[in-house]
Amino acid sequence: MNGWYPIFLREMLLFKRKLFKLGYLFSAMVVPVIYLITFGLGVGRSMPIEGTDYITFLIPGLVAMSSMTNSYTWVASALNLNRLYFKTFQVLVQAPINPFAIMIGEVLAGMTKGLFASILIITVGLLVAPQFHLSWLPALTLILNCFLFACLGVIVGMITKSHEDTSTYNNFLIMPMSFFSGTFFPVSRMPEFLQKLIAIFPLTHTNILIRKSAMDSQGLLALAVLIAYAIVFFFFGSRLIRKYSE
Amino acid sequence: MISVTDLTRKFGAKAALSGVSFSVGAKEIYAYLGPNGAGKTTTIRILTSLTRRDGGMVRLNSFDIEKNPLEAKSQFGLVPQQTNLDSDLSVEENLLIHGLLHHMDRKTIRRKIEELLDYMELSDRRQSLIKTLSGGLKRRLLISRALLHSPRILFMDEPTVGLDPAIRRSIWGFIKKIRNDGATIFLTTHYIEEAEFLADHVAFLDAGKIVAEDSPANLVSGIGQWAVDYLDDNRLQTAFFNSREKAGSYVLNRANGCTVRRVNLEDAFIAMTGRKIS
Amino acid sequence: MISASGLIKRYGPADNRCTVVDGVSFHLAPGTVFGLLGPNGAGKSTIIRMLTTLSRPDAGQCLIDGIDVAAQPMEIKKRIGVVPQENNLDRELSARENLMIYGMLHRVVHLPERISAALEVVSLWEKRDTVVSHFSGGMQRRLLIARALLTEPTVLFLDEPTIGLDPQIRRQLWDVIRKSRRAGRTVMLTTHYIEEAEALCDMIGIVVAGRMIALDSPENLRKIIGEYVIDFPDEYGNQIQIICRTREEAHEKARALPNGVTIRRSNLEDVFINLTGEKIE
Amino acid sequence: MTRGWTAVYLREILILKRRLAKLLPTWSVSPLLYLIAFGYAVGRHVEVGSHSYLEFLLPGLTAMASMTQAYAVASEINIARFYWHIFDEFQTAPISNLAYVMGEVLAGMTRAFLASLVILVLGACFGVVLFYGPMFWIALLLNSFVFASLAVGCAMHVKSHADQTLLTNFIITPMAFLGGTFFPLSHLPDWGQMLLGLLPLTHASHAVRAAAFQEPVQSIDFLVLIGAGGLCFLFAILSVNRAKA
Repeated sequence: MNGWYPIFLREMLLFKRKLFKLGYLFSAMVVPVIYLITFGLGVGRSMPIEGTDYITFLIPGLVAMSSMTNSYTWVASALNLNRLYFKTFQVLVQAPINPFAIMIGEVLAGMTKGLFASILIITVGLLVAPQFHLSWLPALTLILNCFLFACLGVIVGMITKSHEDTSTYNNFLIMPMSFFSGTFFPVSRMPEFLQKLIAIFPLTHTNILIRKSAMDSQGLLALAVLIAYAIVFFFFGSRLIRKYSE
Repeated sequence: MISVTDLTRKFGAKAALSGVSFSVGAKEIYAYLGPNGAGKTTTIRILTSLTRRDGGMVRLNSFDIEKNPLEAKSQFGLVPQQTNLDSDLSVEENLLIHGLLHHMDRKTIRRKIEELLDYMELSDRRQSLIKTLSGGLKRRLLISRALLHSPRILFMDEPTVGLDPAIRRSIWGFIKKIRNDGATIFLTTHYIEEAEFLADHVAFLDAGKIVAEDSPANLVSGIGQWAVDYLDDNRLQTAFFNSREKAGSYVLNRANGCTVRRVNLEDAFIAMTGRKIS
Repeated sequence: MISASGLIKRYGPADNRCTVVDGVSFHLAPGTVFGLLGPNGAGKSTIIRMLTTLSRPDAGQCLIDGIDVAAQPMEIKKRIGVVPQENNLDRELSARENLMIYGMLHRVVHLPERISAALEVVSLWEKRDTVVSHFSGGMQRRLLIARALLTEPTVLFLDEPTIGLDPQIRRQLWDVIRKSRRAGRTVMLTTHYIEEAEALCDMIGIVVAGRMIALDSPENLRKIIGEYVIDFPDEYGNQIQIICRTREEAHEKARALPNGVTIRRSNLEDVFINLTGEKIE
Repeated sequence: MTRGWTAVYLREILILKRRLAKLLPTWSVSPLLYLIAFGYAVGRHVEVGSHSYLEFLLPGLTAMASMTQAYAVASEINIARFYWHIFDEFQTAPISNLAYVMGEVLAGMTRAFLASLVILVLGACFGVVLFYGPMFWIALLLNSFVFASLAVGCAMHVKSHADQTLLTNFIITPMAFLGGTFFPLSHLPDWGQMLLGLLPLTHASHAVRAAAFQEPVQSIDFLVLIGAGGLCFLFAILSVNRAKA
């Protein structure tokens, strides 16, 4: 299993080059900050939710959302491009290492990118919303969320047949999840029948857990769902890598 | 007719072309031969108004590409190195757009498309989308497109790169056919045998300069008639001789692994660019 | 040592399957340079992909150094070096970083020294910290070869190693391949440059539409089609070849033709065109 | 001077026609999400002036779609330029810069028009039908003209497709959200309103919304759009020569 390190290192070397281009820092920041201004200051200015002001409600949701998109998108599109365009995935497959090692290396790299982007949003949050604070439960949720969506990224990266496919998954899976899973407003505001559907999304449970300050029964259920998703995604992703054939 | 005087181009501090001059007469096939990075593509891109030049003059059928850009552009057709067809459009649609860009009326375009697809043996593919065509077919379509507006000059950038021998030969056949029908052809290549087989005149380009220019036969006879290949220190070396007898006696003095053969354009190229294999 | 028996590979959906490799078998002794020739799309790259664990054959077996590729892929991966047709280096990493990641993946010992040595061999030491996307095509190809040789594999696979390169660099790469053979390596390459196969290979396989239609030494292949060739141009300027068994036969036939006729020994290109047919798709 | 623009336009339209089946769903996804999430869930209890939030949102989304789709020609041009090398075909053709820019800008406007229609249909599904008179369409067309011209100009300056994405992230995405589409500018502090007043989209969504509500349209909005459109078009024409290597 110790072949994961070079895979992780490779992704980090690539990430380092992107990071210094500065464009990355902005693109990881621009969208969440725009959402923060538009919805936090513009639309929901005078709209209290669940006993706090809207912006304090919004920030944990934005953190969950950007940890999801960043851990997921990078892994999915990098694997897709490496497999289909740059062919660098061949190099990993032809190396004498266990397929699990590839999975672990890619997932850890995805998590790092997700956590990095989350920390940027948390910093912004601490600046603009004085009531917003951090504790151990949201931190744990965040890590679990990054792991889960990095695994999902591997799955999508392995099954897509072209780069356009990736954006289809993005449009029909990630985008609706970002909007409906309790990022911008509590799920209870959606119509009844949709609420059941929304309860299937993993991000819904992240949003429940990340807003809790202490564990309760609802929190435990959410945690159990997230762990179940994480395990399933991890093993399914590993299987796809093991079965890889051109 | 193409006339080029003292063409220069720099990319940053590096000179891609330094003072290239040549002229190509009507109905001639002129091959521009050189290693990757010698400036072949830069030259053809300047001649076809795709790239700026830093100095020098280019005239296509007496139109200066700077003073009369639109007229100069009407004189030529270009077959680019990389396929630049619209992959979502059909063969016919690609040609139609090209015709309209060259101000032809739709009736003439339709007639020319028919004629050219027939000429290039593509008639049965006129409705196919480009993404369904193979590399060889795309190359033939690129040639058809370049000929659509009946240009008198045809530029071809590496017309057979990446194609297998059988397809390459068929493209060569088409090139000769086009010349016989009255066009001037300027092509770049790094396949020596392509230049040897096709060209009336060959220019050797090395590091942005033309180092030799002549007919293939003259270039070859300049260095000798016979060549001996031998392995020296595990490197392939070649010696040249004016008669077979001299070559033969040279072989007798060497140990194993010698081949005697006729001198070809590749020998001339290596001899003149002076580039040893390091 | 490489041996393949009855390799079959199909692609596409169940109702429209297309057989890309159709029962290919061969056996190579250690230290052989084997050239796989064939038109574009004949299945050459697919054969290489199956031998290098990238692609699973639908039927048949490959052995490398006596080890079954499908059963023990990990053992195979330790023994082979692969130079793919398309550059699969990380374009945004430097030459040294590319080799470093590869070396770590393959657990190469004394990695820094080995990387320096490999970069020296392909004359890229000066460029070690340059990002690969700034490399020319020839430099990228050299780096791919350095990478494949970094683990000192017993078997080297090269898929179209010199496509699109100019004559000087091509010959430089030939030298590297010859050195590999002298080091006792088995080398398998695909190419559609006939002169490359002629210059390098001890054994030639010609693949057409997924089948191996000829497999022998270049010398024997020439004997099979005929050792003499008459070249002459037809009225369109196309070069036409007639292949003859003996010199006498060639002279006999040449006499009946217009001028501009050359008689020469046959070469691999004649073999190729003769066996694959001068078909245009 | 404009000879040949039809060829440029026709090419884009043929491609658009072939891709329309794929494009329509992508055009509808994000507006649909906004309509559900903000129009339905968040905005149910919110009123802006005398209109419901959904009614407020729809003209804004239409202006936003017309902007993003007009600007999308930039990435089409860049893919054609950097990946398929089709731009060479235009540069070797005997056509003027004006003809090329005209063809591309009109193609962008056509695309923007279709995308706006999609939003109006979606709005109708949510039961929101406003007044779509001539003023409404004129404002939308001017808006798409501004951004299609800007797109052609920008496309000539960028060095790679990645740069283009960066530019979109920095200019178009913030403008899409902040240019009066989701909330009235009066919700922001004075300096914020001043700043956003500089964006052409702010004026477009203002004019489009006024027309849709059958309120008088302010001439300053039209003047700004016409001025910006003229400048961008000129910028595009002057930029075409720069695309030469």
